[in-house]
Amino acid sequence: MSTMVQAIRLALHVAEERLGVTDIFGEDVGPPLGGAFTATQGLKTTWNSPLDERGIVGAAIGLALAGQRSVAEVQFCDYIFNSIDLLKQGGMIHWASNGDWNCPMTIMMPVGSGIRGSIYHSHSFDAIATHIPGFKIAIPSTPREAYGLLLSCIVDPNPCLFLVPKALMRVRSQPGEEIPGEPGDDKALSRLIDAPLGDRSKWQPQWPDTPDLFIKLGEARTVRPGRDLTVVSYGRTLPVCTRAAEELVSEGVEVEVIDLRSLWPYDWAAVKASVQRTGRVLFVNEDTEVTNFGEHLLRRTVDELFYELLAPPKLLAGAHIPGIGLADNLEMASVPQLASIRTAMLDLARSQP
Amino acid sequence: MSTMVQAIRLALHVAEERLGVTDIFGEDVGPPLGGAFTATQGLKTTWNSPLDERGIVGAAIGLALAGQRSVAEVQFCDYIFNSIDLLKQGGMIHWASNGDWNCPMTIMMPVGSGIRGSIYHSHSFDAIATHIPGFKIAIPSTPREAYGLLLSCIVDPNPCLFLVPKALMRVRSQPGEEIPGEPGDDKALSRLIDAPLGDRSKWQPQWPDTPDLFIKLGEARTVRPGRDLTVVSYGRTLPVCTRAAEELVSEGVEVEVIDLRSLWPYDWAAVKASVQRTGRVLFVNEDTEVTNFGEHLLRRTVDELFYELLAPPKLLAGAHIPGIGLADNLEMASVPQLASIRTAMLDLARSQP
Amino acid sequence: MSSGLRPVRSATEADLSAELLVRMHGLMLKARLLEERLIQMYKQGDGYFWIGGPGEEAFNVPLGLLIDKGSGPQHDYCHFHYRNSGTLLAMGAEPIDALRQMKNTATDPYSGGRNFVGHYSRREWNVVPVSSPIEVQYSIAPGTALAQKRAGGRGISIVTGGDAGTAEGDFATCLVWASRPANPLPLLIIVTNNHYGISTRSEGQHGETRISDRARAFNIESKTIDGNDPGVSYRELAAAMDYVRTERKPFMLEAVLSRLHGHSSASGANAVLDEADCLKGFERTMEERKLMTRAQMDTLRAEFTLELQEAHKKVRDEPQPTGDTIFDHVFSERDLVRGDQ
Amino acid sequence: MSSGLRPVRSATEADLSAELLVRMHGLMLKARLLEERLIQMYKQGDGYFWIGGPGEEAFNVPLGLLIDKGSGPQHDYCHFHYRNSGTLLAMGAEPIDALRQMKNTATDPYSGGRNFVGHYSRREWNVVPVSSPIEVQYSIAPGTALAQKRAGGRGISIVTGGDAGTAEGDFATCLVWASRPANPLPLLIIVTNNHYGISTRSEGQHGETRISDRARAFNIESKTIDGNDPGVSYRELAAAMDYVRTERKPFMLEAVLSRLHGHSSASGANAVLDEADCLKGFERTMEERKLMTRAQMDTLRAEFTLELQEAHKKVRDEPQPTGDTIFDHVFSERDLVRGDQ
Ligand SMILES: Cc1ncc(C[n+]2csc(CCOP(=O)(O)OP(=O)(O)O)c2C)c(N)n1
Ligand SMILES: Cc1ncc(C[n+]2csc(CCOP(=O)(O)OP(=O)(O)O)c2C)c(N)n1
Ligand SMILES: [Mg+2]
Ligand SMILES: [Mg+2]
Repeated sequence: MSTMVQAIRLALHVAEERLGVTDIFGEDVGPPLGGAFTATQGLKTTWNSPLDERGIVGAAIGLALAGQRSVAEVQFCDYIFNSIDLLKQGGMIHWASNGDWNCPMTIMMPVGSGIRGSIYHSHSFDAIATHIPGFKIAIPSTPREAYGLLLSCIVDPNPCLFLVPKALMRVRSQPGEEIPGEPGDDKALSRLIDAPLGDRSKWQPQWPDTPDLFIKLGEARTVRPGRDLTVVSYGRTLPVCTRAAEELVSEGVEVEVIDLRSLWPYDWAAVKASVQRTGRVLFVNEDTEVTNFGEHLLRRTVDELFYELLAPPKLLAGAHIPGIGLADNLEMASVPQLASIRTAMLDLARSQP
Repeated sequence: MSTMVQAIRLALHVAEERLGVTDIFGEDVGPPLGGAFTATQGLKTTWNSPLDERGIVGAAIGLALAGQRSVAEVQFCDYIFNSIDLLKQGGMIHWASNGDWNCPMTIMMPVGSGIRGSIYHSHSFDAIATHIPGFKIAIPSTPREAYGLLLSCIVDPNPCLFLVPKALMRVRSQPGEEIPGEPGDDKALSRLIDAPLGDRSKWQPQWPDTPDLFIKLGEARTVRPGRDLTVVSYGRTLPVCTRAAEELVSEGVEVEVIDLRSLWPYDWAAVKASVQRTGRVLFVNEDTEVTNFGEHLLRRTVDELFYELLAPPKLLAGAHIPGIGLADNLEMASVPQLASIRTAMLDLARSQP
Repeated sequence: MSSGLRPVRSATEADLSAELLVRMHGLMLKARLLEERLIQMYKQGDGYFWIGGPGEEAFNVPLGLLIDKGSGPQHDYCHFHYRNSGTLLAMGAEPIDALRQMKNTATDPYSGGRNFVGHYSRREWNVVPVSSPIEVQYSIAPGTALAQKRAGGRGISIVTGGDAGTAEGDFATCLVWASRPANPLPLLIIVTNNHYGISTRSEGQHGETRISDRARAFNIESKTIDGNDPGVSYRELAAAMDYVRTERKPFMLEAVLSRLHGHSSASGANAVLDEADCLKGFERTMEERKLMTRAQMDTLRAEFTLELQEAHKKVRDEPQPTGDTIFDHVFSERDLVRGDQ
Repeated sequence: MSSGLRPVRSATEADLSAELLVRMHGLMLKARLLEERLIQMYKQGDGYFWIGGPGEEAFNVPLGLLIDKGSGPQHDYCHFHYRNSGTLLAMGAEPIDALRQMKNTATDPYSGGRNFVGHYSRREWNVVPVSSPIEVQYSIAPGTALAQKRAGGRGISIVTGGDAGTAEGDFATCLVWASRPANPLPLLIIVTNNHYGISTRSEGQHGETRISDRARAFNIESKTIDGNDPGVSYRELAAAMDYVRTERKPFMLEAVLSRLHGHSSASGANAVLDEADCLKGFERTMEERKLMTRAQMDTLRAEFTLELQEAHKKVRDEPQPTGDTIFDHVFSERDLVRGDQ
């Protein structure tokens, strides 16, 4: 069963072999390292860029203008805040040229907390990303979805952001959620596509034959059904929500968990239908909570479903502080965790006017 | 009666004379131009910087660390998107050093639409600004408030963003809202402090004696009272909301208009008290509407006042598109205008379950 | 065969044919008149904002003539800034289209009335959309050059911008990325140095003796030239382009030139009298060298003026874009990589 | 009196006293042992992440010794990156405080357990908070230098960072702002060149012959030195600082040196064997020049090791910050400009 990082690697292999990707690049993306999280090991079109995020985003735009499909990595989303203007630029090329030019590129970046990344390796990017018009934005929560969403980003004729939750990079597929064609045995897959420690100059990966599996941008996934409460999440917090939902079964609460997985476009139909059934909705993400994308979803809920709500819709998100402190206690208190999610769910499920 | 741009100049004069400001700088801020909008003419501590927003924000942080009070201008907020990382840095210095260092600086920038600024001179900055923890953020809607809010930003021991609505720069004070000490006659003030056209090398401004008037950050202003509907706005859209409210009197609708004027901290007590009275609230701003600060205010409203609301709270904001097109029709359709605001007010005031 | 870091040799003055000089003169004159017409439109309320390149014709016209115009990596990619109207004209653009953008009509082929004048964009000619935030084109240009390096052939990327803007990090990014030893890029890096950024003189802000020295630090061949002389500009651009096309390596060219109507309409757009006027100078030369008479030039001027006047009239009646189009083209359904058109 | 662009002259080797060399050795040894202890803490689970400067002691220790430590513009401002532990030690920092930051205890004086190890911050010594996003210190340093230029005196600003990071626009920003003819700044711009950015070798990415050539383009005096030699480092730093203090102009120093435990714990933090070890080299020299015996050095090593071991034990028992403190210090009430403390 692949990890998310292996799934990304498999997708990138398919993309460079069959989908026309010409460049997979960024800081330490090429040999010898193959990416800070090993996501780009063994691929044939990878190369190391200068240490310059503006140059990385700029080159990706330029490649797109020249009709090349590229996947550019920014090593952590925390480092892209010097290039928001260039993202805005990428997002407006089609519109500003009144439809003449396209800017098809995929920018991939690890996001979020969960690896004790301290102040500046724990940021989320969903709030700023969704505030930049013209981008499609995906964020997987399982290896298979990483595979399918990344392929969809790559073939999309528009600029895409592919956000990878750092905390989920090493999480493995669940049975039934494999990528078709991957060897069932973890060790077997590792032997095929993980670079050895030490000297890698002679190593060649052996790629299993995996298909062009596209997960459509704009379609959510209902992870578990439930009648009492809708929970909409994505990224690191998604599996935590699922776990909390499972725990609440014993309390007699049935929570429906939706993985949004595509933040733009997003699957409003799925969210709406669920909220109409449950009358209660909790949005969960780990970006800081002021001017947060969950607030957009909540606003839309209120806008369209106000009179169908049985309780005020809620957002559970990160504390509005400048970063996440390194010490365990600090990280735990800064972003939603199992306990706080569970409590928020229970409170909302049981809240009465 | 001063215009907003003159009010800012008066405040900067007070600040460099009496409040310890050592540097007022940015692109074209010093002689001969004195600012793209003339806000920095005739001041003694102004200087022209290189054309480099990262350098401007960086130098402001450095000056703050060295215990200097500076006001740095970014010529249009549209140009600061290459420096969001540095803003984040400024916003976290106190927190990251566990309270050891401070970063007292004021970054001033024109924001918003209304001058046919086309795609890239019409952006708003309230969404991104409020998503950066550690900053205080002010946005005036009258000359007097520009004066008082700017002085408060300058003496604040924290980093502040002072956002100036471009559309209101030339708008004059209303009677009763003058800055104490300013000459009542527009021409007289202009003769004193507006640089002449042509050669200015020998010109010296004559500053009227205006006081240290501080408008506290975090206090809203109720522009007009009303029992039927609360409207919360700021910047360019604020006076448009007021006008719309006045027009609705004839329709028998009494709208309470609140000028938030300080976005962080913001005056939740004032908003809450008003919404508790009216049961209906419309948030109006001109930033793009997805992941918008108005959505935060709306979320908080739903969070705390759900059961007191008589109708779903609403947001009226800018269209979620990459920029504002130059042609008049395009600008009018992209951001809230009198007609759309009036309609939104009326609909909300009259909406029934 | 590659000749390594051989110095770039430009042609001598004698190598430029009379025919070419006459052609350049015509384009320079037309470019100037176009800008003057645009300024007039602004002053008459037929547009909200003017920015453009009067004073840069002696450099921009040769640039346009030398560009290998077309679509895709075998042709040149153009990453321009807002003063390149003369270049577009020399490439064959219709002046009326600039007027359309000035008046933000729905017929404006560059942005459909969305963007400021001078913000060209034309995919069939590899002219990528001009950005108002300055200098970002320097971060983007290495991307198209990368594609061209891989494609082989003689296509190059060309990026232009002003002197003050080189203080932005993007300019350094361009130098770094163009000169990577792992993959040097066929990129012609141009800076038009008019010694001003809006109101700010370069002398207080720029410690470099020449901006082109910055390229030298990266071992990028570079040169500073008199951009007010169309002969010099043509020859130096031709030599620089030949180097970049052949060697598949970057070259930086700094052209010192004039700004004849100030920064933009924001600073009044009035004629400046204390800067050298390349058109006047060139017309003197043309007369002296007996390549054209004053009368011929006057006739030409009258012709172009009329043409632009007609165009102005025509554009006045063209429709504005409607408000309901603001959501058009936020996303594309068309896959250009796959070959959709 | 100012001597303009006079070349910076460093002292000769003979000018360094035996006492200074012994002192430098002690600090270099202690700095190395401190890093080794921090790595051990990481490997034992007493910390989540390690990054630091083993291999840079020959440069960082002299730097710390030469800094004019104190608070306010009359003293030096330090804009460091994450490899400056040796510098802090030489300035007088207690090693145990680095261990506290490693273990993110509430007692960590630099960040209260919030930031990674090596992210120093100390207002009483003008050490501004180290940033994880690299290079931003180069955009910030001109600000403190500006205040110092105005204040007069001999205080300067010092900024350090790595070779790969010079590809960020911030490095260019620093050169531009430091060399503005309107106001050149007393700024010592240091780059420690270990030829790597994480796993990426500089040779494929950097077209400059020397990084210090980039300063030359701005007419900033600059030099590239052997940062593995503490004598050279001391003398060149002293000369460069003297120039900056006296002339109130920028100077750029590039120090070529080693990275002895890879990039950070993210790359394993294991000892690298194929790079020159400045401490070993210096110990050989000290023996050869009979300034210290092997036995003396061994004793010193044992002493320091014990001290650090004790400190490690102590830190293990110190409290962690509690979750309810996350909102502390988002905003300050204290006005340092006015004189609050
Ligand atoms: C990122 C950015 N910052 C600031 C501006 C405002 N601005 C527009 S043009 C200009 C001056 C540019 O000077 P230079 O680069 O020398 O080009 P020139 O206009 O002289 O040709 C400035 C400051 C901008 N458009 N973009
Ligand atoms: C803005 C930013 N981009 C990327 C990184 C990730 N990163 C941390 S250190 C590093 C390499 C730095 O190399 P260099 O500047 O040579 O310094 P060295 O570590 O070699 O001393 C990278 C890429 C970062 N911290 N900040
Ligand atoms: Mg210029
Ligand atoms: Mg390095």
